[in-house]
Amino acid sequence: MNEIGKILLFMVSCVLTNNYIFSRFLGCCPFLGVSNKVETAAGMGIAVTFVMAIASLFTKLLYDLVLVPLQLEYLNTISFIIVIASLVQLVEMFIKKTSPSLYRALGIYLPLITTNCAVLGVTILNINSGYNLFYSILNGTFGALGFLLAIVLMAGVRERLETSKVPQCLKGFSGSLIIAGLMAVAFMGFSGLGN
Amino acid sequence: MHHQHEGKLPTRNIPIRDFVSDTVCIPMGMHLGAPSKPCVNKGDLVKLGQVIGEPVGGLGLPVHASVSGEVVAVEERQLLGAAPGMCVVIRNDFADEWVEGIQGYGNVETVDPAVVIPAIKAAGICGMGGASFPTHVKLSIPEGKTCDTIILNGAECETFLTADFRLMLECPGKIVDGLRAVMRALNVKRGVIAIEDNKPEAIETMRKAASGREGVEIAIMRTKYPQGGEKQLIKAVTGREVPSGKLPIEVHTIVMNVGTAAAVADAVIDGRPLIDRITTVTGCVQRPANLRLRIGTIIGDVIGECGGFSEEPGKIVFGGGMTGLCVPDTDVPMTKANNGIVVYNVKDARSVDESPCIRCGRCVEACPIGLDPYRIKHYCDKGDLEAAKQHHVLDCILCGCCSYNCPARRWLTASFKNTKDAIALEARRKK
Amino acid sequence: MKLYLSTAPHIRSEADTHVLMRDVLIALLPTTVAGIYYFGLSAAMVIAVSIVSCVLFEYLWQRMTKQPVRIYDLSAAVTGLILGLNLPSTAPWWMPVVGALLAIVITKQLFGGIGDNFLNPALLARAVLLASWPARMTGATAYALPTCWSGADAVTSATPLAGYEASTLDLFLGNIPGSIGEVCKAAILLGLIYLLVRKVITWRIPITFLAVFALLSALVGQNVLDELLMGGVLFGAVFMATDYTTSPMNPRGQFIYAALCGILVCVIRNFGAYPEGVTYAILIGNIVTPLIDKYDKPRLYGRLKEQKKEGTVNA
Amino acid sequence: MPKNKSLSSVFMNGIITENPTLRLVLGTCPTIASTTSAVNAVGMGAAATFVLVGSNVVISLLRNIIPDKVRIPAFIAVICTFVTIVQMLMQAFFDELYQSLGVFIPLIVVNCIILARAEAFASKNGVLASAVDGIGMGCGFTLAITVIAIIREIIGNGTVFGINIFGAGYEPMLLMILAPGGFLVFGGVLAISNLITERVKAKKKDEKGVIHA
Repeated sequence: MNEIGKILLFMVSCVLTNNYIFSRFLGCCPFLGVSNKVETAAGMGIAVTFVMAIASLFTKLLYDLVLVPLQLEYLNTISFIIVIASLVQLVEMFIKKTSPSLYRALGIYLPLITTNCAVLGVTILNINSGYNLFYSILNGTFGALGFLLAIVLMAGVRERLETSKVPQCLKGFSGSLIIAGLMAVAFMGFSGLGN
Repeated sequence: MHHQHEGKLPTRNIPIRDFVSDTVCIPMGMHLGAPSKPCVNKGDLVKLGQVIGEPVGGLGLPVHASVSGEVVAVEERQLLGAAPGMCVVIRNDFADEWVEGIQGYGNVETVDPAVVIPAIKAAGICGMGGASFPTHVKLSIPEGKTCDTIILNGAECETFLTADFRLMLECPGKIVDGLRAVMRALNVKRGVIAIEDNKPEAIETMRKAASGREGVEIAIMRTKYPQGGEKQLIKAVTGREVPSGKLPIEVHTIVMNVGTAAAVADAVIDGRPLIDRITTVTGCVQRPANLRLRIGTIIGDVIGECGGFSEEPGKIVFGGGMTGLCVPDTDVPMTKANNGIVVYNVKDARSVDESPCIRCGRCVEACPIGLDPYRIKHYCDKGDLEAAKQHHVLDCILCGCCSYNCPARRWLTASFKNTKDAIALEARRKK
Repeated sequence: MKLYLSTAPHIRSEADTHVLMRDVLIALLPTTVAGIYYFGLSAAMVIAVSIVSCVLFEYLWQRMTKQPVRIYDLSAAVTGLILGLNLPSTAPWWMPVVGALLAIVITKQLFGGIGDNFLNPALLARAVLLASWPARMTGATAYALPTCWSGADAVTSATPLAGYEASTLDLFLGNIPGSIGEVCKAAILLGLIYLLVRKVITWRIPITFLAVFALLSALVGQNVLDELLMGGVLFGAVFMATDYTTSPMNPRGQFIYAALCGILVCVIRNFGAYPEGVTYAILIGNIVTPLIDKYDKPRLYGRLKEQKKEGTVNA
Repeated sequence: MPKNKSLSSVFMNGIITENPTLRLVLGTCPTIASTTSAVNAVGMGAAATFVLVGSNVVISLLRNIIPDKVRIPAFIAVICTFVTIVQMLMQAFFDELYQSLGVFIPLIVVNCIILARAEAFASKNGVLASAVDGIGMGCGFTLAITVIAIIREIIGNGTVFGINIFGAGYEPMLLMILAPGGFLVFGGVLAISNLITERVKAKKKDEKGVIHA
């Protein structure tokens, strides 16, 4: 298969087949916590996409250009988390300056992203899977788009279920987890796509 | 709408006949607006067409004696609404002697246009299709608005009713005369009589009556409830849509019922006030009929005239199956706007229990306005007026299509009506 | 004389939930008969166990949670029948029972019962069974060859999608291995006609689904007729994608949803790991449905665009 | 948090009242990821407990030194150090377990439980109490995820800690050890724990009602 086809399949697999939520269980906390409303979920998803794409680039560069030459690979976790935390800060400041409306829309989600394990997860997975720089960025971007898709769909379902007679003990996280489980069953249909 | 539910067959081919009862009880509040003030006393002798109630306020209308005879009571009686209303009760002496001073204005094509609207007001005419809005007010075009089309509503899309249909068959000339009178009064060049295509005889008769009359045309519409709803009719005839919350005049249109037009013709040509109307009596009665009834006839008498109940009655409704109003007992009198009396048996009358919404989407498909009834119902049930408003509950025309089609038997229309009332109440309170 | 008082409307259409569900059961009858004809008593057993356990679970749950018992609306029976028809005739007795538990309790009742499930219960159950016991659901030994009561021991085979060779006529009549309900396309079409005539469903979802699927199959170079007749695409489009609760409310949304399902079936069949993708495609469609409903509103009367223009001209 | 709480109540707090998994619903990702088998769950629990205790102790020690403004980065740095230690220890001694938990060991860094305890408890309490809190929270976490893992392993694989309990006739429900099973069982356990809490609360209310009456 030619290179472009390969890249396309890789993108599809990042979004659907190896969805960060439904098959890798990364980023579950925001997925469950910030999915009451479709609009806020979309805001969160977009913010995560932003950060994950940039984080993939920077951590990969950091690893290849600093940690490996210095033989400090074991420091990847700590250095990556620092990169992510400062990136989130920078992104926040940057958006605040350049686009106040976007900042108002995304602002409240940005600090939460530091502790979104999908972000740290993707940077570590990039290293563990041996992706090159290009694939690392692809993985970050399209993995995050998969997260965006999942959280928006989840929010849609949850908004719909607001009007339904869900038993008391299933309101909140427990119900959301079961919704997520059922959605994960449906996403299993994508297995094999792009691999 | 399923054809078997149209329920028009029993009365469709029965000619209109007159029925006059011993006593009439004429309510003072038959039109939209403040009730009229009775101007006769117990014991007075009144003649046919004599004014017995004087108009009150801007939307006021006079009320006329519909029989001649002695006034036996001027008192409050139980009517359709929750609160009793003032009524004048007259014992009929069957003399049918008209009051002095009734005088026509002559041919509608030659009459002075300026006399038409005052004549309509003096005759006490209000919308006879059910809304009972004073016709002279409807015909007073507000400053800055224009009217280019008058539509006569002969759709009669409501179930069970055949009164307008029979009127079109039997008095087509009057209807056209009434239309012409109004067109001339407002200097409108186009008058359309809109009829559903399930009434070919009416279309034929009206076409004949309209031929040669200036600016009058017949529009044939697809049979589809609620085709006769004002907004739907305007859309079907002119392609225009009345903006949300606005009146038809906004799109240069006035809609009148064919019955109203006939009454206008009587008022202009003969100076005859509105004292009777045609009403379909059907359902569980021995002999369903189309009757010309004096205003104020007690419905118990009407049902007696039709041979009485054929089964134990469970519900009696003024108007058709989709929008009619329940009456509390058989002592309630006829009003100007009442186009039908439908008796349901006990089985059909029993209200059905709501079951959970199965999200089949039939309400969405049925809604002629394009609302999401299932979603609005959720907010109505929660009492969230603001959210209901945001989902356009105020645009609902209460046609009943969603409730009719709902397989879960949910009371959609009922809760929209309650919610609309609640919103109106709150708006008034805020003022 | 006591007169009832109520608000309008005073008449209701005949089609209440019970009648609609009964019509779906009737529409499924030809398919059921065909399945039993081809696969024999074991198929009948699977279907019976499935229906009984679905109704039983619904009854027990509603009793346990002190809700009014609504098994007479027949929705659980419909779920049970569709679930049974989605299983291979070789399924052991416990499979429809587990499936019924998943369908009725997990997918439907946990979210509030009829009308509140966001996934098609029978499909979710099938998807879980498929993921849990793949060999029993679709493996080479799962599908019996149609025996037509020949009495011979069931011989198992792969389905046409997984390589079984069959003529187009056999594919149409159902003389092929497969799930009980999906094999006989003639019976399914009969059911479709019944549902359309009775106005239980509209043509929008099934026809759009199949048309989009056929078009895409042609584009990727498959034999369109065979693709339509193989596997469960017809059964899914007619009986499962049209489930009221989990498909969009508005006509335009229904087109979008059905087209999405058609696309996904084609994608999964041709590019995914599973030979058949109808189950997953419709489930994904179900998941997208709330978003479609949220953003696809019917056009409101009195908000014409050209009217605005007209208004300004007049002003 | 009252300072004069007994150590045992601090310990039980983590296991029952504020069980991080079932009551606070923190750290959902490792809960789902590491409960495919009981062994994985215990491994993850132990690793998290180690980090929790370590970071709690160190942060408690440094609580008066770290300036308030940079406390979160400082906490993360401390947690990261312990995570790296655990990573190395596991790699050295339990490589198989380390491989099967994969990326979720380094991800303990962003496990909200640990940062939450650092912020809510260790930065305000003494060393001993913080250590006990860490142990309690760690045990609560381990216990909860082990319960979930046992359920998933029994249904999904027919085993507990790798020991077959149903015999050869049982056909395991594969889904339970796949991704959806994690969500479903976690959700189910959470729902049951909610149900129990509801019942207990209702009962307490009843008793109070009786006393007041």
